[in-house]
Amino acid sequence: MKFAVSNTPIDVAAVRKAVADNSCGALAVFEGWIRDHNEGQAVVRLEYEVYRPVAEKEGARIIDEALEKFGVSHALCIHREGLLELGEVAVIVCVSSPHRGEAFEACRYIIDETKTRLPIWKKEHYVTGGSEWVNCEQCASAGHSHGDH
Amino acid sequence: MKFAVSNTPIDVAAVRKAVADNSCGALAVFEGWIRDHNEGQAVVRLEYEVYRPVAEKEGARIIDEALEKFGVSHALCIHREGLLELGEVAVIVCVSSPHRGEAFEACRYIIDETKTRLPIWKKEHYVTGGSEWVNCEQCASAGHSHGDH
Amino acid sequence: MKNTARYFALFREQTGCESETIDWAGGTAAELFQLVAEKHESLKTEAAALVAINDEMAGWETVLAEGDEVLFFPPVAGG
Amino acid sequence: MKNTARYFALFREQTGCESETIDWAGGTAAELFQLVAEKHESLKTEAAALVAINDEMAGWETVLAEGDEVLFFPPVAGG
Repeated sequence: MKFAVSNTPIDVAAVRKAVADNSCGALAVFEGWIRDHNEGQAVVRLEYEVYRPVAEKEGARIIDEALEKFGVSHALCIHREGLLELGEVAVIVCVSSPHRGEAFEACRYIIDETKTRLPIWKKEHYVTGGSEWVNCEQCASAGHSHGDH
Repeated sequence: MKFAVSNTPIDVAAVRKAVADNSCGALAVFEGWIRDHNEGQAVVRLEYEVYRPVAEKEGARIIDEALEKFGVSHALCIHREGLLELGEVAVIVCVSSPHRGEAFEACRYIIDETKTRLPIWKKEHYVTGGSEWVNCEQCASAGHSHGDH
Repeated sequence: MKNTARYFALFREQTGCESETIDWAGGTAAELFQLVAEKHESLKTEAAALVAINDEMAGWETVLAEGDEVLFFPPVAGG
Repeated sequence: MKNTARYFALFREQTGCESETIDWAGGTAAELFQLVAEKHESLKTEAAALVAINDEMAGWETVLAEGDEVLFFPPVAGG
């Protein structure tokens, strides 16, 4: 398994262990956590909607690209769906390889692509009681365009 | 605590928890593992010698530089000393921050500086029974010079 | 010809609809999106929207075939 | 004047010595290293060696003071 969507809390230790290998000297990990604020608003929880049929296929593709592009040994990404509380792990990426340079680069590549290519959406629930779908960070800040319609 | 030397196994989960913060949306981690080979030789274990008085002071300085330079929220680095077996964690760096870019950069900075500035040496013990002190990786590959004598 | 349009997240809320069958003259994914945006006035075009056809990511200029299921994804925000 | 020289890792093995007091005319850390390298023939100069004085990292051109403890670090390899 290379990419998975989970509706239960992510077992960080298990994901880390899944990429362990005595021929690897380096492990790079990224975790996305539920943060208590966004653009000045106090957040109480987040809701992730995932369209699994495409997310799983495209997620596995991202991992394959990283393995090929950076020559790392193992890479794994797990993304949550459903309602998450503050401090919970929304996504984890673990990459192991003989040396550290490529582990860092592959890890960064996987999380960047995951955030912009997979059909995953988050809705923020605010302290004030309101809620809102969050825009992709590049679009919100720089008018970044993925499509052309 | 920002930097420490440990002569017992590193508790990865505890180090991760030490940088947890609800205002942070990103965690970047690097772990250095004992690898079963180096430059074509089969390795059975590694021995780390650390000169603590300087390593601890200079290690804390590296963390302070990273906090200042990249504006991350928390950063922690633990380095082992003594005899380590294959697969053991030799060093861990954990960095948390509101966003991921600076977490990755600070994590990379800390491990890079740790490997070239701290008085830490490793001796590889080989399957063949021999052992050897390992040169700094930059020096071995590119005649990189730290001093000028 | 007939195509199924499916809406996710923000688009589902804006259209008040999960899925519908569109009977139209045919064309590209972008043209189908324009058509359904005219039907659902609250559906706002988003530069960063993505489209998938029959569960595969696709380009907006892809010409649709009879029976294709077209998935309209509002701007994604994983992680 | 008198200075203490301390050797670590590879340098300790090459000199067969952890620490010794050197009575000399004085000078820089680099000059002290040259002096001890003449004394211990097996001590090989390393371009990537580091030096610390009284438990603080220092430059090789630092002029030593009476009683300074000079730590000779062979090329480091943490991580």
